[in-house]
Amino acid sequence: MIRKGLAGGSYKPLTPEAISKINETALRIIEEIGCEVNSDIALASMEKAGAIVNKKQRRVRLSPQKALELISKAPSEITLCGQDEKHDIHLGGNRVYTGTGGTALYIYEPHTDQRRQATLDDLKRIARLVDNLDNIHLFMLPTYPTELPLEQVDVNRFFAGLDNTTKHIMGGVYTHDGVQQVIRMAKIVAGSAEALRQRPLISMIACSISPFIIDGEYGDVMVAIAKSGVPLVCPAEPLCGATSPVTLAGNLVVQTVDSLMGVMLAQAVNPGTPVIFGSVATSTDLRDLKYIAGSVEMGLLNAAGAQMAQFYKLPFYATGGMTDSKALDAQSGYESSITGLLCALAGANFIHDAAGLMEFALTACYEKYVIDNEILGMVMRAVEGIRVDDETLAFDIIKEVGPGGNFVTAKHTRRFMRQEHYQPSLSDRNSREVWEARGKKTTWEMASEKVRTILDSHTGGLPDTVRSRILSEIKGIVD
Amino acid sequence: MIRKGLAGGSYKPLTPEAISKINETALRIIEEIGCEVNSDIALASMEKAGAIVNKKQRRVRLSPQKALELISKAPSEITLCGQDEKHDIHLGGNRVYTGTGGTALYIYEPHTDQRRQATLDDLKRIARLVDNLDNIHLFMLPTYPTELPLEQVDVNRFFAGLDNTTKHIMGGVYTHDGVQQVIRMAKIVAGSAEALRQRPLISMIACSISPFIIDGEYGDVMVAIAKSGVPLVCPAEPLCGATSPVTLAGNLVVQTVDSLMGVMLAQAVNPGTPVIFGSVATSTDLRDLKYIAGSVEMGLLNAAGAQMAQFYKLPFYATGGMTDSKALDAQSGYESSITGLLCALAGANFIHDAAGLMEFALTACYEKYVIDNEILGMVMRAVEGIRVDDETLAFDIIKEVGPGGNFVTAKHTRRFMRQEHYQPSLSDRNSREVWEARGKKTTWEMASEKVRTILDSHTGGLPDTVRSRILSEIKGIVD
Amino acid sequence: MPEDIIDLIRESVIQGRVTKDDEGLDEDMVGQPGMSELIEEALISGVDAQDIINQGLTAAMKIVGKRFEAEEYYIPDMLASAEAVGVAMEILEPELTRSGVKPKGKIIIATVKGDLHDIGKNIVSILLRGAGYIVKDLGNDIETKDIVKAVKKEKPEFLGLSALLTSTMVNMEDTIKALTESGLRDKVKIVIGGAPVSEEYAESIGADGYGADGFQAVAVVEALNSGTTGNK
Amino acid sequence: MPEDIIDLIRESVIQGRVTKDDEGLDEDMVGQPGMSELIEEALISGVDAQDIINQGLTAAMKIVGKRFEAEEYYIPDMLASAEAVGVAMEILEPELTRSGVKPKGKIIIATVKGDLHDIGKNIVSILLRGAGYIVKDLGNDIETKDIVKAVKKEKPEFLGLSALLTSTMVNMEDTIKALTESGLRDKVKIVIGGAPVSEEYAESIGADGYGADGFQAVAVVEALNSGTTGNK
Repeated sequence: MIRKGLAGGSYKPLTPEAISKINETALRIIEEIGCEVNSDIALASMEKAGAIVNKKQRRVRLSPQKALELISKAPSEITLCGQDEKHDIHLGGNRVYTGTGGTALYIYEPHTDQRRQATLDDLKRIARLVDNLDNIHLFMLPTYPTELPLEQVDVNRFFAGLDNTTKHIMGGVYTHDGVQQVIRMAKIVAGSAEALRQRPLISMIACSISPFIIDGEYGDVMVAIAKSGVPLVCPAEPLCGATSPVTLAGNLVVQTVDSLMGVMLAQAVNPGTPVIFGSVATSTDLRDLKYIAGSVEMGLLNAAGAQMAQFYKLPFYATGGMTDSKALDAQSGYESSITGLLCALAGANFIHDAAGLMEFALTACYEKYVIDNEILGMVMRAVEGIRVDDETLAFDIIKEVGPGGNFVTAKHTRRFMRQEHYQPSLSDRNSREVWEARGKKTTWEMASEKVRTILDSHTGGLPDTVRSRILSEIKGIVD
Repeated sequence: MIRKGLAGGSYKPLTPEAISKINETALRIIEEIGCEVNSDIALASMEKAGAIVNKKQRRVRLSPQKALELISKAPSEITLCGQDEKHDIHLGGNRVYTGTGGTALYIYEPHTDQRRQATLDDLKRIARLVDNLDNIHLFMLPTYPTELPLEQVDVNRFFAGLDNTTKHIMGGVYTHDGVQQVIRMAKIVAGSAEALRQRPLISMIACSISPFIIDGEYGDVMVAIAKSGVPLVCPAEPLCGATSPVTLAGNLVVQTVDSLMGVMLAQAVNPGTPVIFGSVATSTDLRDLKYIAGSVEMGLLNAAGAQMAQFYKLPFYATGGMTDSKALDAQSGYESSITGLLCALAGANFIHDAAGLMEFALTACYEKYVIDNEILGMVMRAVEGIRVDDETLAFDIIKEVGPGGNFVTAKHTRRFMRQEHYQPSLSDRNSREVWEARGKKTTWEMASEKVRTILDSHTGGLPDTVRSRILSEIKGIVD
Repeated sequence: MPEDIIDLIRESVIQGRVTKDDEGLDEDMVGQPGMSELIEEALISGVDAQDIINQGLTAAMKIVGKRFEAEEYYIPDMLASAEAVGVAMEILEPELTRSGVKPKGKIIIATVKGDLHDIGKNIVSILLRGAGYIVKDLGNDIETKDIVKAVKKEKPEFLGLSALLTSTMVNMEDTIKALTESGLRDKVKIVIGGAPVSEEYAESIGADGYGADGFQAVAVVEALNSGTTGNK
Repeated sequence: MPEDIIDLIRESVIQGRVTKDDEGLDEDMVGQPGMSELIEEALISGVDAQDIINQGLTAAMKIVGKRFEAEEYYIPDMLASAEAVGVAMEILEPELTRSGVKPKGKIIIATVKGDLHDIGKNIVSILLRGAGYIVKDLGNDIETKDIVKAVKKEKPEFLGLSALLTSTMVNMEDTIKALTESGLRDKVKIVIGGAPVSEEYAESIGADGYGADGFQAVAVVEALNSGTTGNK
């Protein structure tokens, strides 16, 4: 039983008044402070769409009316398609999906307690692993192949994804040319440009820089993606006390403004283009200004971000489910589950980074994907909530059983036991005696066995004709 | 900065309609099915209070009007006092507190990866440990001294608590005589019977047996506690598919009925006596009918239970924060945090079992108390939520900093950084380099060091005069 | 034809369906013939009762057992299967008696004095019936003297005793002593179980076997019945 | 009297308060004299400037450093303290010049071409000022030729270069090459830092020192200044 796209929203960290205040403050910033746009084409697009532009300062401001008008052009529902339709994801409302994320530079290997540089081969193997983990719904390219030159990175990352899982592929992009090549590749996989428009098999991410900067290169990339019609994610990454106020409310304001800037730019370039409001907001280690990936505040910020996205009627890309631990210890368990659960209960549409990441998102780990798959299964069961109707209240069965009776033999138990209760795929529920007899395996050791089983048995890959067409038409792919 | 008694309730797993349906079904069961009461004094008290009693079947039923009338006599706010006033706990509304629980028979020692039987000395040392862990607000006696004969258990457990922590002591009781002796002891500590009534330093637990049985011995004990005026917890422990329907809604109905039975009995015996509506509801391992302590469904059941308690305007005793793992691994982290967080966000007044317990609540672990103290700190920070006002939105500071600026040097950051962000007391946020240089310690190893530091430096204990009076007046205490 | 119906009987055990109105584990089984209907039909068609038992019921229960070990099946699945077998055996009994086949054995089962919960004991009863035994369930909170009385009257091959609490466990020892005093101890094999009970305890009070769970209890009875010495 | 006011100056550093209107780390400090007020008062009372520096400012910064190491203090606390010291030094400067005390040294600091973020560099600036250096901050995204020009004009003892991205890190090497070509390399000690920079990289491009964080950067400058060889 796979749980995905279930409605969250039973948890609301922000009151309606708080949402209004954040919106008002964000609109006031967009009008009074504005954003520095260092891409000429982005600046021109915004001006053409009615923004107030100070060219010398490269500053773009918008009246609240204009801002809301541009935002309202963005679709509130977006389908991200998998090569296999069963993996389609319908973002919008308060429906919840999960996925991987990155971009990690290292791989942690728990057997040796060491980390090493991530390679293209790791990316392929992680794609195969995630293809088999049901509670991870989308494959966002999680690692950076450190052995490749920059100009080969984009095509190789997306090819690794498309060739090793039939789940939707989302990814960051590094060069303008890479964007074009990757879209060309996706068209070959989809069958045609029109087929890709109908069923977007890939989506791309281009960040703004908090506070209030659209970078020259990233701005160009954003415009290129928006023009292509491929779904675009516009995340902002404000860090409390570093690139945003240290207060959570202040951080939410900066995240809202920065992500809305991307949304508005995309609509200015190509009205109606699918764009996802995104947050990578988190706290900062104020001892050394490190990005913190496992704080409870990150969960609060991204849960509240989901409410802001629902307010603007935009699909939401949240960040949660990571840990700052360097090992697969208890900390890795509680940090990943707390942030993931908060986002999901609030109805965050797509929780990215929700699997496989450790130590400030610098490092990916095979075993952690399996562990997080279990956490996400529990989280999605929490999202599903409690069904209350005559059948589940079971008055008649209760009456039949009566005081002191039991329900083990009731047909009602057998009818509902598999659907009402999450079936663990990793957690150990054996008695200590049995657990000891089976070798005293801790969570990561059991995860390791599962990694091996999956990778040894995985089959699949792009059809031969598609594969060879890509290899002949797209340059730089390392097969 | 200690976070306790903060208002939860931002998470609502049950809709108002669902709450109504559960209430209606529960009242219908109380009227049509009723409860088997095997204590003569309890049966007589209920009959005197207006219940419909079938003496042959020992079956007690109440009309919805009568039931609600009895429930309404219970106070909706209860203060559980510590010997030190700073530890007072004000249960009611949707305010959240956490505490230990049990009753564990074993102690797990991670250094040897073995468990051993729990002794009275463990109980004392755990009390001292918890006295120093700020995010654990109440000390519920967590272990059973396996070396003592039954008749010495009650007095020794409560003495171990009162002599080693100034937090409130809650505990299960095993004999009718024990109840009397423990109350006598508490009067000596409080100073007088009246002082104990004014400031209840202890509270007691007496369970009903799901479905719908009040046991002979437990019924007698419930009546004795209710008469004494010491706060009484009436938990019910329905297990999905075993002692309740397998559906969560059906389980909630059984839990509601069984705990309300205890509440009504206490009010029948002594109207206005402080009584806490309690849930130990959870799922069952349907491979062997084991009580499961770390399932996400347990979190959902106890979060929903909090909403039912709020509906009846009764203080609530929830169960959450445990794990079924046999080691302090990732599973122990994610299970403990998921159930704890769900209960807390829903505004469960007192989350018991929230620290120190493993493997189906059979086993306590010193290191786990320290780990759970950290999880509960994060959980309470989540409960605190997001403060949204002009000061936290920080428009002026944002305007001053402007695009591309930073907030590290802003006074606003220094003013809010310690209060807006939870300060970890255990989690490792160092880079891998630093972490490796410091010895690659995993969570439990760091927790172990903290246990040693606390136990080596703990001071305190009952005043000598009180102590010697207890030792001379109360029999059977092993000092 | 006979093979087809034996296939269906096996499937009925695996799905745990007694009548055509029962749901199975798979969806959309309601309306298809269940165990009662199938056995009646098989007997009418002249299928041999021993074949039904060996190739149908016993073979199917082996599959169910394997699925349980693989954690695909839970206790309620196992119980539904055992119940279906129990119903089949009831219908087949006159036929078996007619053809001179002896039942596997009679078992008296009880939860000892002081214990109110009886889930474990009920499961064992269902599973033993599913394994082809005649089970007489005395209930729970049973006085020692009533257990002795029942053994004297029913002359069972086995006695199963269950206790849930440490405090009531002692009543098992009392029961065995009482049977010894009545001269009945040698006439019955005693198997005990329940949360606080252990292998060591069983040995210490002189029981013949111990079952850590319902399935082990059945295995122990089967072993004692075939002459081996249980799980010792 | 002088000792009392030096106590207050030390406390002002520890609390990180520049004027009487500043909050400190502890509550309810607003309204009590801050660093500016205290230094003015001390000078009027005739307290020796060198004593203020040694017994007041430097002694207090050592306490702040210890609290930072113990993780009681965070960067914003450290910065507030350093800022208070910087303000004190500014007020004391004419006095020091008058009495012939030489400043510790002049430092030019810049983030190299292509890098937009300057948090790290700003922190280093504040900390260096707090340590008593004269700091000239060129800003971020600075062309190599502008850095060379500034070194030629200002004749600093130190040059600090910062890069945040791997892709802009190469501009550090270019800057060092350009200084060598201009014959200025031997006249200035170069210390580099930033997220992608490492000890090895610093050595490979011929820098004099590397600071993993702002506090290490200051330590390296201090070491180079006192003639030891930095953190090599």
